[in-house]
Amino acid sequence: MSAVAPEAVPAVGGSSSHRRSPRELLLAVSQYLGFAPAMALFGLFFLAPMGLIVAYSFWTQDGYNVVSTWTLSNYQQIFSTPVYVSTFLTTLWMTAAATALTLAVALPFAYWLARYVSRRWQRPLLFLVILPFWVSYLLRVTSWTIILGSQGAISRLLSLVGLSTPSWLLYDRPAVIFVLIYLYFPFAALTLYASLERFDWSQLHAAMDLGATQSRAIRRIMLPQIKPGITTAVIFVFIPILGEYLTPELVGGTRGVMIGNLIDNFFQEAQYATGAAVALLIVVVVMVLLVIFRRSLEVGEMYGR
Amino acid sequence: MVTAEMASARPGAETPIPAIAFSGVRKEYGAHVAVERLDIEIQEGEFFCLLGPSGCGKTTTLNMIGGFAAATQGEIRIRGEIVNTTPPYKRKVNTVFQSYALFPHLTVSDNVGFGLKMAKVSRADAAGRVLEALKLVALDAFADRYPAQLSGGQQQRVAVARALVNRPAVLLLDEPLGSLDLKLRKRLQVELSQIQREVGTTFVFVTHDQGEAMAMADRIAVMNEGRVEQVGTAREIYSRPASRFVASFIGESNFIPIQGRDGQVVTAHAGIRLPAPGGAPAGNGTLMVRPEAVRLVPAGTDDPGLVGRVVKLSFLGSFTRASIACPEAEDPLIVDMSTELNAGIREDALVRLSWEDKAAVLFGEENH
Amino acid sequence: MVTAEMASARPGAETPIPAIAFSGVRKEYGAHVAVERLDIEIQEGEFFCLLGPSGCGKTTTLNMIGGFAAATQGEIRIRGEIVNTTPPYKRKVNTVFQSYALFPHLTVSDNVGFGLKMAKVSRADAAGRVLEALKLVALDAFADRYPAQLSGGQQQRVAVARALVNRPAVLLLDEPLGSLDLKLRKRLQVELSQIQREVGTTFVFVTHDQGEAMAMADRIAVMNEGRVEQVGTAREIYSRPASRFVASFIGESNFIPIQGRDGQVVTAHAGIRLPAPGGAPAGNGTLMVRPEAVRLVPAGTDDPGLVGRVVKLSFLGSFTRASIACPEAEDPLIVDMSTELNAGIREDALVRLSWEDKAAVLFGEENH
Amino acid sequence: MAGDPSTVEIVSPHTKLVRRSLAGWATFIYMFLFSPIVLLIVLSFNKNPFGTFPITGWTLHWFKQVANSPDLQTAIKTSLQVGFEVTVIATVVGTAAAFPLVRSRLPFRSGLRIVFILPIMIPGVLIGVSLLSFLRNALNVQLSAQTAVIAQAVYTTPYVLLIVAARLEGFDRRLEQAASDLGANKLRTFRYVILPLIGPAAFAGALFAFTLSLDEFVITYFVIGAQVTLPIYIYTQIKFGITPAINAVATLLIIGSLTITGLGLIIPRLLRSGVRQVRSYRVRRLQSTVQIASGP
Amino acid sequence: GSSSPSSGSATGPVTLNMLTWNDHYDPTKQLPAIQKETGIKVNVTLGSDDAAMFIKAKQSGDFDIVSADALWVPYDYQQALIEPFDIESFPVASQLYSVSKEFPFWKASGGYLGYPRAWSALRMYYNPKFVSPAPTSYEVWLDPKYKGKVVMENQPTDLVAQAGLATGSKDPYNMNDAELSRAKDFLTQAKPAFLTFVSQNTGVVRALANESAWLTSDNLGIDIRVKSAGGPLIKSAVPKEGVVGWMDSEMKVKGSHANRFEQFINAWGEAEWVPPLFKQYREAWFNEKAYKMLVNQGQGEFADALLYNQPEEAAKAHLKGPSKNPNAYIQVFNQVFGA
Ligand SMILES: Nc1ncnc2c1ncn2[C@@H]1O[C@H](COP(=O)(O)OP(=O)(O)OP(=O)(O)O)[C@@H](O)[C@H]1O
Ligand SMILES: Nc1ncnc2c1ncn2[C@@H]1O[C@H](COP(=O)(O)OP(=O)(O)OP(=O)(O)O)[C@@H](O)[C@H]1O
Ligand SMILES: [Mg+2]
Ligand SMILES: [Mg+2]
Repeated sequence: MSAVAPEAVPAVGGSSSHRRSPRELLLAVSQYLGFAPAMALFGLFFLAPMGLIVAYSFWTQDGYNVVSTWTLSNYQQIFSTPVYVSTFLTTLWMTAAATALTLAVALPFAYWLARYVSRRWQRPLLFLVILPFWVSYLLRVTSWTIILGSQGAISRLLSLVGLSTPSWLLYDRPAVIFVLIYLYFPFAALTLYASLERFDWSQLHAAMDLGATQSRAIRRIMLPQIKPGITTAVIFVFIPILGEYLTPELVGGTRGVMIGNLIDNFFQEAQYATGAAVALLIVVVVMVLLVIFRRSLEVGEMYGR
Repeated sequence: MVTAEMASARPGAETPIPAIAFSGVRKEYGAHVAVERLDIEIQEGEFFCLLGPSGCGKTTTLNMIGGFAAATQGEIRIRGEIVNTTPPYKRKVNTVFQSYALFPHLTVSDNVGFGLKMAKVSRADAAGRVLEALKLVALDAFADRYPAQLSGGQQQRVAVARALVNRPAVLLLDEPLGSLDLKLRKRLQVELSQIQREVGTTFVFVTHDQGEAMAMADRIAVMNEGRVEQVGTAREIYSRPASRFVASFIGESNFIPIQGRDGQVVTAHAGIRLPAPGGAPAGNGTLMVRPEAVRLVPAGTDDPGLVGRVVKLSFLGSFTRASIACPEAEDPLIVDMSTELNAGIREDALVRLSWEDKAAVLFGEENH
Repeated sequence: MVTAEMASARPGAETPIPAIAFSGVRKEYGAHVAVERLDIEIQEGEFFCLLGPSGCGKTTTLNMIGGFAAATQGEIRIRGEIVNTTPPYKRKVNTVFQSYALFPHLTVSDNVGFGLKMAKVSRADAAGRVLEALKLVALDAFADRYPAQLSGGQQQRVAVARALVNRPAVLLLDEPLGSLDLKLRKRLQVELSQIQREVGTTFVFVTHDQGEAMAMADRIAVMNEGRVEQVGTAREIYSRPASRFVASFIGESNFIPIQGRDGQVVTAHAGIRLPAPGGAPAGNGTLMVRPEAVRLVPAGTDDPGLVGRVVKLSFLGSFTRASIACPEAEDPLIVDMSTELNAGIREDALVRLSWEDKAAVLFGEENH
Repeated sequence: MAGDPSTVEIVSPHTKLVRRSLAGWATFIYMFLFSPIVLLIVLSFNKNPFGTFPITGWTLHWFKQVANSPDLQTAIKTSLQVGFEVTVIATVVGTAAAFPLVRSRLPFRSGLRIVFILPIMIPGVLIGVSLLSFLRNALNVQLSAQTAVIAQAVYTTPYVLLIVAARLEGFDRRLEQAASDLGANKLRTFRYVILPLIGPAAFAGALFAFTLSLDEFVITYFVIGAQVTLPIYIYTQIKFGITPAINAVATLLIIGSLTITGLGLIIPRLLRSGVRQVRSYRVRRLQSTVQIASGP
Repeated sequence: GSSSPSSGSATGPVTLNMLTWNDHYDPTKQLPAIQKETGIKVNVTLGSDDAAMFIKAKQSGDFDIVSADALWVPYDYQQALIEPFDIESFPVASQLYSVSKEFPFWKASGGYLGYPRAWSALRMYYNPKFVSPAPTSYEVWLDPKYKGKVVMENQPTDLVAQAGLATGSKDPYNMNDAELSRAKDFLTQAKPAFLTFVSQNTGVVRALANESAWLTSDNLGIDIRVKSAGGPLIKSAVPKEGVVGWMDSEMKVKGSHANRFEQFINAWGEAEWVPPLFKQYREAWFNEKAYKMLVNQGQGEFADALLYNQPEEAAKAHLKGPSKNPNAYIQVFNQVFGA
């Protein structure tokens, strides 16, 4: 928000011989001002409950109550049961597949919207993307079970052509991944669009002038420059899918179970301590992943700004 | 029919195929006509300059060669082949963009090496060529910086290096030296000319700097409002401008409204005889004479000939420029004098102006 | 202590407060020193030019006045007030940015009107002033376009109009005419000079075009590698350059290595006597002479004096430039001749070079 | 930086092909997005009380049921109200926080980013239950729609924050400098330059927030106390299956928002073109006066 | 609060917060009528499952009336959420089948714990077109013929309980480790049979109706629902190992200003409100008077299919309730059905 601030900071901090005037101090502080509301909101209403969640995972589950006596048994229980690890691994690859496919589906769409649609139509079209999502999740997914189901549109179409409905069309992993793509498409599309919208298309000119085909120009020049948007889209798709339980429940059948279902089973019976332990383990894994890939979260530094 | 075709085909086979040929090309942006009609041929190995005022369509013309703007009408040929729909990466043409269009996420050396990477040049080769190109533009010390960390002129030099390193068949340069200081510009002008001669590459060079155009180009096309007004060598254009626009755009010029009377040229206002080449126009017209062709001598009020008052003298380094108010011309006439020779001339003095007959150029009314 | 302070305060009160004053200013970007040490004062109402090669720190200097770069060391004063930490919008300074920095989401007229809107100028007033400013840069027909729909030069003109329309106390211009053609540039040079005189605004003008600097500026600061090498009027700098760098940067110049011998100046190589002003340096040095100050006469091989061979003649409009290879100088010497006077000189001919004593400038070793 | 993208051309024999196939892809996407919705709309007119195939006849019964159901109406109202408040809070808070996240020289910027991603990672039930016990036991706050707004804001703000932050990366700082140079203070620079330019991202973020709020069940369920939002209404019907009246609600919601946005698109455009006409008339008049003034 | 409010002690307008399921009331006619009659405005919050409702009611402290199933009622009492009341003193209670007022597990010192509403048991339903002979036991899930043809509601505890019944456990909601491990083995073998666990009852109806599943174990009346959804004939069977079942009730929350509880129940429990709800949800209520009204309205056939007039059947099932070790049940379920 401040034009001179980023410059002023190294200048102020860089030389100890230079005394900080109150103005400079104010300036240095003011750049963090934007955090204030978020800090208030998160500090009070997220971090505190978050601490409670962590505490839950170390407290004792007694019937339907969580009792505040410290224990490691929740974690021990998880580590002594191989099903959680194997389900988590399965979930990881399903999530990765769904995320990759979602982005693959959304990118050409966002590209089309940002590149070929005249500016005045972009927002209405974007709005149309999200509009179906104002209808309850449950209804939309149920609607898919009807479409994909044994007497649904697809199997009828197939039988018209004389094909039998493949058994994985519903109540299996492909169905879960398919519906997840549907559910998370708008998140990817909106995020990618927001990023592409400011892309300087003449960059593609320069790349193609230097001998890059359109696709190479897109890969080498456009994609790296919209990387923050891609990273964000991946976060918005990958992370919520990792915790999905409704879709696998509704369309996955017994073959499409994800880790979220196992966690949700605990919650259904109010087993919050155990549930919290599993959930936190996943959070830790994701955080480790994020820390590993944190460089890709920081694009500004790459550009030398 | 067949013979006619063959007859027309033959001369084509004999004269060399031009590197670039525009025939009847027009470009519109919505309702706005950026290029009205373009018919030019640029020969292989030529150093060709597009010169013209801001907004006249130079960049648009270059973009049509590079493949970044589709011609609305007409045909564009590169080495005889129609390229109206050929994508940029299939044209052996490289461009230095007016806005540089550097890749912000790549370092200077990666920017320069991009074309080589696309052409699958081996890493070691590429590194060598990149370094060479950066040396040429005196930026080898900046190889690892990002474009945002460079000054305006440095960015422009990166753009030049990025195009040059690919050794293209045709190199398009859109004001590539615009933000460089005179010294560096001169050096790069010389370097570019040398490279052009060595490699034999065809250069199409856009500039708004007539001095640059004259110093470097084999031929110059002077554009105005989407049309080419004159194509020719620097000398032709300077000494025999085809229109009043060309005359005024290239170099300084003085215009005096005249009439042809009895085969002689006289001023339109007071009917004073002026030195002029033969063939005075029948009706009204304009006489153009360059500032350096005019000689000044101190004069009295009633002297015959063209007399004016010096309103301003400005020292411009190698010469001094006098502005002379004269009732025969609308604008003050300007005269450049060798700094050493301006002894007698002072501001506010009366002077008589004269020039050799063949130094003047006459325009009829049709050349506005 | 008190008296010392008062004593230093008084002379300040008597001499006019400079519009802008740098004292001991230094700017580093990480490890890179962009401006090494700056001590200049720009007077109220002055037309001040910063001139220097690409990357020498001109934009950085301007940015420190505008408030877009914080000085690493030293003090910057605007009208006597230290502004090191004043935000840009509180400085009565407007800038024409080298990269234009037009707002892509606003039309041309909204871009130009932005400053007026911020200053809460009434709508009707603002519309009038915007139109006036657009007329000035010949863009009134483009008022409703977006920047992306303009040519490079047109964008630059919008940037000029956007700054001018605010009538600031100090106007900073970073190569504002760089991508304009000579004619328009000249026109805007004149217009800018007029505006500057009328409004009395202080102009700080960055350019790499020495001709422009000389034609417009009251004073010029020649910068090199983050330092100011000389400050002075155009004439001072051209005829009495303070260093070899200034001499070579401003205008064309010929350098001949010399030695002082018996109070006379002789070439370092063959000991030929050269015309030079009094006060030859004690040891080795360099003699500089401008191309237009040199006279050429055809010569034989064994003629006394400085003799060389014409390697190239180029026609440059109002004059012809000869490059002359001469064993006494490293680079070919260049000589500019009035086009009409170059009768006897042909390529490959031998010529003798001479000039008047006071036309030469001598540099000792310390000025490199 | 980029103007209207349609002015950026690349010559290619495939230009049309590429454009058409991308447009085809987009059409397919819209069909993909809307097919379940179309099905719901069809089913909302189906007599079949299970809200499923086969179609046993056409009826407006379900719409009547919506019209006659005060529960459902309150639920819709509460949902829209909560959604609106959440959108405002999340958009403002998220956008504000995006700036220091991208621009300050905080040492732990990437760490902070991860903190802001946490609410997306933690299962809603846990957030809901812990927030419930925190609000009641630690703060002793009365539960209401407002507590639900706060809880949802926590969960939706990260979306706005990250999407705006992604847009701010590589934002051309010179534009801000230019605005500042022209006398705009930080606030006005933000209002007139930054906001229009990050607008698309903030808009996308707001859409995210509203959409997520409109469908949030688990967290809300625990912290809203004795109120009912539409998702709560829907999810608690699971025991007996959702009545087709919900399909009717979906139909109304879709058609309603389509009409509102349609109007929202057309009306300002009409207004603007009116203003433009007036303005261009003014400019023309001005032009002629200036001409007269500057004439000989 | 006091346990026996004298009638007419409070009559002014008041708002009662009720946490319940949507089959317990009719928002369009019933609630406005109650408000008109008694001045009680009921603000309904819908609940999902017993456990979550217990947590929500207990933590938020906002509610006056809460609903719960079978053995959850005494649990809620133990956890001090609710308090007993004297059901016999409620005039409307005379409309109830008397068995429903004598369930021993709903008795406490000081009265009855809940006002009984409706009940059901989970029977085995099958499509005779594909399933023959008729199943007589949970063992049918092990039959490879029915691989992927069983649909169930997603109720992990209930499924594990049924597996417990199949393996001979006597108290299926309170199995010990050995019993649990037998149940787990049974489920592991039966796993291929299960097509999906649906989150809503209509999912079962849909799966049976379009014949993607042939078997389920679900509440009474699924056969009618499948039929009215246009599906095939569905028959029911009682597995020989026994069935699980539930009955639900409205409970009086302790310490809240629930002194208007009796007044509300008297208005709400009136038989006249049952038929419309019956037609919508197809459940057997405990209201005997309403049975007669249903028969008069030509609904007798449906009511009988739901065993409306055999309320004594309700207590014969293994009743749904909190387990002593719910965590172990989920562990079993997760281990069997995890990926
Ligand atoms: N953000 C930055 N980070 C690092 N170095 C920088 C940055 N900006 C400028 N520089 C360096 O500082 C030096 C001076 O830059 P400046 O922009 O002032 O040059 P300039 O005189 O305006 O040149 P030009 O005429 O090419 O625009 C250059 O060497 C440049 O590379
Ligand atoms: N995308 C566009 N949309 C509409 N008009 C455009 C577009 N690009 C260029 N023009 C217009 O076309 C004309 C020619 O533009 P062009 O860029 O070719 O000029 P130019 O000769 O390169 O000028 P300069 O020397 O200022 O760069 C200009 O009047 C310009 O405003
Ligand atoms: Mg151009
Ligand atoms: Mg610069």
